[in-house]
Amino acid sequence: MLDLDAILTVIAIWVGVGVAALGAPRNTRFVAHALFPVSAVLSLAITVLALHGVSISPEQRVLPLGLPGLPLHFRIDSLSASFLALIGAVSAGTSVFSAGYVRPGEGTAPGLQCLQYHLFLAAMALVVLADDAYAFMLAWETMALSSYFLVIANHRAAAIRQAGYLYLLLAHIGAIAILLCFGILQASTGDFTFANLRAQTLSPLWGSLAFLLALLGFGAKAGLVPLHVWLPEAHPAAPSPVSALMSGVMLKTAVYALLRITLDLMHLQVWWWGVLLLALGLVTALYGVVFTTVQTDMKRLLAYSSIENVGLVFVGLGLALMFRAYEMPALAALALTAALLHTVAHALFKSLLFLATGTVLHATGERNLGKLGGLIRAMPWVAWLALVGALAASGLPPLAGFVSEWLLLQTFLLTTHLPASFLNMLVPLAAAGVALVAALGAYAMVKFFGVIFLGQPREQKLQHAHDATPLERIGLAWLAALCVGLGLAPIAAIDVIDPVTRMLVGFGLGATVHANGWLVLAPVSLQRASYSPLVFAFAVAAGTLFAVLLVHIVYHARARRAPAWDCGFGQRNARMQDTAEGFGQPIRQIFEPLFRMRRELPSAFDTRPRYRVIVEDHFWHWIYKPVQAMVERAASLAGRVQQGRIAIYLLYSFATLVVMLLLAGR
Amino acid sequence: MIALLTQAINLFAALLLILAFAMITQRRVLNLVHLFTAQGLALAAATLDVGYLTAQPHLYASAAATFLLKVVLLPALLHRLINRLQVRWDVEPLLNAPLTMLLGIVLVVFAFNLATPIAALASSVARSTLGIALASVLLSFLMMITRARAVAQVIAFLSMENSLLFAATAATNGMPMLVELGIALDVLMGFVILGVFLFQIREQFDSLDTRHLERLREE
Amino acid sequence: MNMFASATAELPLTVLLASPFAGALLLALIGHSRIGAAINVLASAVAAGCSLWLAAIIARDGASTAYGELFFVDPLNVFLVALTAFVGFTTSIFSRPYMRIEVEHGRMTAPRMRLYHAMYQLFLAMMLVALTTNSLGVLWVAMEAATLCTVLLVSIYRTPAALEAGWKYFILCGVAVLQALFGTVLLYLAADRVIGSGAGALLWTHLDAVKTELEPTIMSLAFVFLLLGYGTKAGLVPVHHWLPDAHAEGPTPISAVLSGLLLNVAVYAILRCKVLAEGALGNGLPGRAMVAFGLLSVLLAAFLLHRQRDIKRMFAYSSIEHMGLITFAFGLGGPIANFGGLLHMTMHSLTKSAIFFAVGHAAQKAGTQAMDQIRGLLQISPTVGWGLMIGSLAIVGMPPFGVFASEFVILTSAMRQLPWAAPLLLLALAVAFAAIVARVQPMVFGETAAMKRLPHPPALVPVFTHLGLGLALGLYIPPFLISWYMRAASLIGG
Amino acid sequence: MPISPFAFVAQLLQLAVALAAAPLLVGWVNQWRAWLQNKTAPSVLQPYYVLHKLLLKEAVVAENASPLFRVVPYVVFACMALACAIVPALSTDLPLAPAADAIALVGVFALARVFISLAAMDVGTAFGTMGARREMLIGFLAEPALLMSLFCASLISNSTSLTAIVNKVAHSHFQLYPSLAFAGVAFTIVSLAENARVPVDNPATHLELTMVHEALILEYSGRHLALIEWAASLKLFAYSCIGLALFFPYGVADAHAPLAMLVALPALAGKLAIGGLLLALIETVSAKMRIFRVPEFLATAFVLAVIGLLVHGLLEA
Repeated sequence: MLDLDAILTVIAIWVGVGVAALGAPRNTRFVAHALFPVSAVLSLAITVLALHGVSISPEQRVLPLGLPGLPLHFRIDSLSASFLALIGAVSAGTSVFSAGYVRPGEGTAPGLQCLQYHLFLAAMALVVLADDAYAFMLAWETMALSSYFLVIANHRAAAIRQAGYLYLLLAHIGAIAILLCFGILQASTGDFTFANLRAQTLSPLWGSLAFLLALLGFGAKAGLVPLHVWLPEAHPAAPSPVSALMSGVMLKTAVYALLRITLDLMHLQVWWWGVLLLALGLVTALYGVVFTTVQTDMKRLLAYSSIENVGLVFVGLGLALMFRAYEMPALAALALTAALLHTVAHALFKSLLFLATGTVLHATGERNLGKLGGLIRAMPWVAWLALVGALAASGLPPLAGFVSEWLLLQTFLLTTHLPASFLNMLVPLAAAGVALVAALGAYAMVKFFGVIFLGQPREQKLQHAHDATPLERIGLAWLAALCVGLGLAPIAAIDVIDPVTRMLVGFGLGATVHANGWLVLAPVSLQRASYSPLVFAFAVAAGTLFAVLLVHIVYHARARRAPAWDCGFGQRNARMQDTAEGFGQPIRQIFEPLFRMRRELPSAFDTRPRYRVIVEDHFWHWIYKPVQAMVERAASLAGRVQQGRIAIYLLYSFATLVVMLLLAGR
Repeated sequence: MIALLTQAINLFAALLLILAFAMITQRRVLNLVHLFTAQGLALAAATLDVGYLTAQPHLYASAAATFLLKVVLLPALLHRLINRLQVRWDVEPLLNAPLTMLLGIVLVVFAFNLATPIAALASSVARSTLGIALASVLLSFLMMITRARAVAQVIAFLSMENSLLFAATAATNGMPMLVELGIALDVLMGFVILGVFLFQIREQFDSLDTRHLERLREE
Repeated sequence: MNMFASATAELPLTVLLASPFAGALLLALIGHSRIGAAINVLASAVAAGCSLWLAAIIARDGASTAYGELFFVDPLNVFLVALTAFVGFTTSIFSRPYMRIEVEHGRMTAPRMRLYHAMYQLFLAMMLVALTTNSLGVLWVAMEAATLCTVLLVSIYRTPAALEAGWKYFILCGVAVLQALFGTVLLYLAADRVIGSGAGALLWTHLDAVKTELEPTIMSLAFVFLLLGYGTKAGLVPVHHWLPDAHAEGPTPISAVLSGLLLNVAVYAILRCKVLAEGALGNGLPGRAMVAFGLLSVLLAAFLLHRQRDIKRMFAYSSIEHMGLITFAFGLGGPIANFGGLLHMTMHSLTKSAIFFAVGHAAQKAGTQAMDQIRGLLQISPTVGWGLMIGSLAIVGMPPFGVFASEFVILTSAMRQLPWAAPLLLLALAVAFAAIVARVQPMVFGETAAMKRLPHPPALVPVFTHLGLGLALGLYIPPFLISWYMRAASLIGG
Repeated sequence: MPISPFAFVAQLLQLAVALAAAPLLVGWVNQWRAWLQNKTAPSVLQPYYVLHKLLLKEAVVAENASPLFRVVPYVVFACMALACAIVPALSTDLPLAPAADAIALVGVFALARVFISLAAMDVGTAFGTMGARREMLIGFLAEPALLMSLFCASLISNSTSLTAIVNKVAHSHFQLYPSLAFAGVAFTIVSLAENARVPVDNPATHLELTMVHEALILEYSGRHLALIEWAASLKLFAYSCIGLALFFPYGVADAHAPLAMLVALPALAGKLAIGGLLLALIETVSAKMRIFRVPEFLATAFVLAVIGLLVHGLLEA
C-alpha cells in the first residue's frame, strides 16, 4: 500500500472519530477517554508515515470526488510530507492533552467540539496534500470554518463571538484573494490542477500580481501586519488545545502554501518579492514582539508572540526568495532551512505554552496576568514544562528556538555581495532587527513565565490550584521533549528539511552538515561557523555539577529557611511585586509611538486612586474602521435605489426598457 | 371595399393612440373608464376587421371575446368598483398634464422610429400600425408611472394590455387561438384579483392613494 | 418496472400535470379541513414521483414531445421539473406544521387556509406547465398565471405591509409580464415570416430549428422585451424591487417556493429566449446583456444586504444576488459556465429553501422577523439554530457545501472568459459574506431571549434533507447527474 | 575531529586561569578605582576573602523560594565558566570553541541573564522583580549591540567562530579596519552595562533607585551569593577577553605553535592589567546615570555597532 493511501486512510479515520463523537455529544468521559487518545495514536501514525514520505519520490492520487473535469487530486512530496509530519507531531500532543482537558461546560457540547476538532485536523492535513485548486480551497476553507466553530465554542460571551466573526471574515477575504491568485496562475487554460499550474509560465506583471494576491491571502492566515488583528482576538477566545493547534500548525499552513506557490508552482523569480517578504516579516516580528511585552492577558501575549515568530519565519522566506532570484542556491537553501526550522520550533514551543496556559486557566479560571503568580508551587509539573517552552521561545541555547535564529543570523552574515547595492545595506539592518527581536522575545518570555509561575500568588484562590491531570502532563511532556530534542539534534531535523530545500531551491544543507560530523552543526564549514548543542548542553551540565560538587565537598551544604527580607518595612505582600503592566512599562515607554494608549491616572486627591492603561492597535483605526465605514456608506447609497414608491419602481423599469430599446434599435 | 377596410385599420390604430393620449391627461376617473371602454371597442373592431381581411375565423372569436371582456364586462365591473369605493376624481398626478403630453410625444416619435424597420418586414395587412401599438404601450406605461391613484393605475394597466392585444392582432394577424384564450383568462383573473386588492387596500388605509404604500424601503 | 420502462414520456407527464391541478380543485373545496395539509403533501408527492420517473425516461431516450407538439421535455427542463417538483414536495411537508402553528397563532383563518392550499397547488401546476410546455405563448400564459396565484398568497396576512407588498408584486410583475407578452408577439412576428402563421410559429421545437433565419432586428427588440419581462420575475436589478417585499411579507413556505422555484422558472424562460435570440443575432449581444444584468444584481444586492433588519428580507436579497450570479453564468455561455449556472440553480434552490424553512420556525419562536430580537437559537432549539447557521454558511459559499462548488465553477469560467468581472464578483461575495454572517451569528449563538414554545413540533426533516443534499453534491456529483447537466448545458449552448 | 593533547591542555589551562584569575581582575579594578578616587584601597586579593567568607556562611533561603531559586546560582556559574572556556584568551586551538561561536556566546550570556532574572522574581519581593525588569531592559538592548559588534569582526574574518576571528586578525598581516572602531566603542559601552559598572550600575551601592545587579541578587546569601559573585567576576573576565580577542588579539597562541602558550599567559596578564586600569579610569571619570537614560545609552551602542556593519559593507567589502 502506498504511503499516500495510508495517510488518506488515517485522515478518513480522523473524520470517523469525529463523527463517532456525535453518537454521544454530551458524554464527556466517552469523548475524552475513548476518542481523543485514539486520534493521538492516529497523529503519531501520520507523523511516522509523513517522515517516511519525505524521502520517497512523490506519489499522487485522484479521488473520484469534487467537480466533473476536476476531481480531487492529492499528492505527497517532501514539502507536503515535512509539514504533514509537523501537523502529526503537534496534534499528537494536543490530542493527548485534550483527552485530559475536555470538561463539560456551557457552550458547544464536547462531542460537537470533538467533531470540529477532528475536521480541523483533517482539513489541515488535506491542505498540505491537495494537488489542485479546488481540493486546496475546499480544505483551506473547511479548515477556517471548523476552527471558527472551535473559536466560538464558548459562544455565550459576546466578545468571543466578535473574535470568531473577525477571524472568519479575514479568513474568507484571504481565501478570495487565493482563489484569484489561482485564477491568474492557470493562465486561462481552465485547468486548475497544480500540475498544469506548474506547466504555465507567466509574464512578470501577472506573476507579481499573483504573488501579491497569494501574499494577501496567506498573509491574512499567517498574521502578517497589518492583517494580524484577528490573531490576538481569536487565540484567547479558543479553547487552549485549539489555540495551540491554530498558532502552532494552522499559521504554518500559510507558510506551506506560500512556499508551494512561489517556489514550486511559479517558475518566475523577481528579486523584490523577496525584499518585500523580508521587510514585511521584519515589521511583523518587531510589531509583534513589542506588543507581546505589554500584554496583560496570558493568551493574548502568546498570540502576539506568534505574530513575532511568524514574522521571523517570513524573514527567512524573504531571504530565500531573494537569493533564489539572484541564483544563489546555497544561501537560499540556508535561509529556507532556517525558516523551516523556526517554523517547526515555533510550532513546538508555542503549542506547549498554549497548553500550559490551558491548565492554568482550568486551575485558576484566570487569564489576566495581574491576578496570577506563584503557581510553580501549586502546579510544579506545568511550571517546569512551561519553563522549557519559555526558554525555547526566548531563543536560548541549547533549545529549539536558538538553532533556527542562529541559522537565520548565519544567513545574514554569509550573505555575499548582492547585485543591488542598497540590498547590501539592507541585509545588515535586517540582521540587527532580527537580533533586537530575539532579545525582546526573551524579555517577553521572562515576563510570561515570571509573572504566572514565580513570585507570590496575587490572589488567595491561587494557593490551592491543582496541577495538570496525568493525560495533560503527557501532552505537555511530549511537546517539551520535542523542544529539547530539536534543540539538541538539529541535524536530524535538517536531514528532514534537506530534500525540501533541494526540491524548492535546488540545494540542500544535508551534505555539508554531515561532512562536519554528527556532533557539530556547521552549515558551510567549521572555519565559517559552528555550533554543537550537545557539547554545549554537556558543558553547562558539567559546569553546574562541578560547581555543586566544589561547594558541597570543599565547604558544606547547610541551608536555612527564613522569611524573605522585607527591607525592615515589616509588611511585605504580594501586591508589592511588579504587575504585568509594570513589567512591560519600560518597553511601553521606549516604543510609545507604536501603541494607541489610553491612560487613567489618579489625581493627588483621589481617595481610592486607581491607575489604568489600555493599549490598542493603531491598525484598527488606520485600516479596518475606515473600510467598514466605506462599506456602510456604499450600502446606504445602494439603499437609495429601494425607496418604496411604486411609481419610481415603474420608472426604473420604464427607463431600463427605453435604454435597452435604444441600444437594440441601433 | 378592401382598401377601405385596410385603411380602416389604420384609422382604428390612430383612434387607439388618441385615446391613449386622452387617458394620460384625463383626471376624472369616470371618464377614464369611458375612454377605456372606447379603446376596447376600437380594439374589437380592429380585430374583426383584420379577421375579415385575412379570412381567419378564429379572429372573429377573439374579437367577440375582446368585446365581451373589454367593452361589457370590465367597464361594468369598473363602474361598480368606483361607485363602491367612492372615487370620482384622481388626486393630483405626480407629473402635470402639459409635461406628460410633451413626454408622450417624445415617446411616440421614439416608438415610430423603432417600429419602422420592423413594419417594413411584417407581412400582415396592418404592418404600419405596429409603431402605433408600441407607442400606445409606452404611453400607458407612462400613465401608470404618473398616476397616484390605485384605480387609475389599474385602468392604465388594462389599456396597456389593450394596446398589446392590438399589436398582436395588427402586426401578426392575431396570436394562436390557445394563447389568445390564455391571455383572456389571465386578464379576467387578474382583474378579479385587482378588485379584491382595491377593496383590501381601501379597508386597510381607507384611501386608494398609492402614496400610502411606501413603507417597505431600504433608506 | 417493465411497464414503466416501456412507457413514453406521455403517461408520467400527464400524471405530473394532472395531480397538482386535481389537488388544487380538491383543496379549493376542503383545503381548510384537517386533511387539507395531508392532501397538499400527497399531491406534491405524486408530482415529485412522476417528475423523477419522467426524468428517468428522458435520461434514457432523450428529448421527446407529447400531446402532439404541445409539450416538450428535454434534459434542460426535465431537470428543472424534477427540482421544482422535489422542492415543492419538501416545502409542502414543511408547510404542514408551519401553517398549523400559524393557525394556532391566529394569523390564518379557515378560508385563508383553503385559499392558501388551493393556490399552492395551482402555483405548482402552473410552474410545471411553464417548464414543460413547448409553446412560448403558453409559457407566457403559465408565468402570468403563476404570478396571479401567488399575489393573494403574498398579501394573505392582510397587514398593511403585506398589502403593500402584494400590490407592488402585482403591478410590477403585471407590467413586466405584459412586456414579456409584447416580446412574445414580436417573436411570433419574426417567426411567421419563416414558418408562416399558425400555432406552429410559437413552438420552441420549430423555432429552435429555424432560429438562424429569424429576423435579427425584430429578434433584438423581442429579446429586450422578453429579458425585461421575465427578468423582472427573476429579480434582476434594476427591476427587482418587488422581490424583497414579496418574500418578506408572505407566508414562509411561499417565500421558499418563490425564491427556490419561481425565480428558476423565470430564468429558464429567459434561457429559452436567449437561445433563439443568439441564434438569430449571431453576435453575443444577448449574452452580454445578461452578464451586465447579472453583475449589477450581484453587486447591488450584496451591498443592500448590509442594511437589512428583517430576516426574510435579508435572504430575499441574497436570492437576488444568486439569481444575478446564475444570469451572469448563462450570459457567459459555453458548456462550463452553463454547467455552473445549472449547478448553482440546483444548489441555490435547495439551500435557500432550507434556509427559509429554518427562518420560518426561528421567526415563529421569536414571534418576530426583526433580526435584533432573535437571539441564541441554539439555546432554545439547537436543530433550528444549526439549520440556520449551516444553511447561511452554505449560501455564502462556504465549502464543503454545493454552493461553493457551483460558485467555483462560475468564477473560474469567468476568470477565463471575462477576467475583469471575476474580482467584482468576488468583492460582492465577500461583502455579502460579511453581511449575512454578521447577522446570523448572534441569532444562532449567544444568550437567548425569551422565546415561546411552539404548539407543534417544527418540521426539520426538509431542512436537513436539503442541506444534506447540498453537502453531498458539494463533495461528490454522481456521474449520471453530471452527464445530465452536461447535456442540458449543451442545449443552452452560447 | 581529533583533539590534539596540546589543545586539550590549552583548554584546561585557559579554564583554570579564568576560574582562578577572575576575582583577581575584580580586585585589581577595585583597587585602582579606590586609588583614583584618593581612597585607601582594599587588598587586590579582597574578592577571594569575600568568596571564602560567603562560602563558609550557611545559606539563608526564603521560605517560599522554589527549587529554581536554588539551582540558578550553579547554572549561572556554569554558563560563565563556559563563556570563559570558549573565548580564545590563551590559544586559538580550543576543543570547546567549535561548540559555540560568537552568536552562541551571546546565547550563553542571555541564558545566564534569563535564569538569574527568573530567580530574582521567584521569591516575589518588590526589589527582586524590579531588578529582573531592569536587568532584562538592559539585556534586550545590550544583547543585540554586542551581537552587532561581534558581527563587525566576523564580517571581516568571514566567520563567526571566535578562534577564526582571532586567527584572522592576529596571525595575518596587519591591517586597519574602520568598522572595528565603531564596534570597539559599542562593545565598551555594552560591557560596562553588562558588568554592572558605572555609569549604568554601581556595584558599590544598595540605593534602590539605581541598583540593578544588587537588586537581582538581594535574596541570595551564603554559597549561592558566593557563586553568583564569582560568576560575575568570570563574566567581567570573559568580556575583557572577548574585547582583547576582537580588538587586540596579539600574543594569543595559535594551533600550530603550542609553545607560544608560554608567551600567551604573560601577554594576557599584561593586557588584562591595562584593561582593568582603563575600566577603573572610566568608572572614575563618569557619573551614574538615571535608569531611563540607560536605554538611550545602550541604543547609542546598538546604533554605533550597526553603523560599523554598514561601514564595513561600504569600505571593506
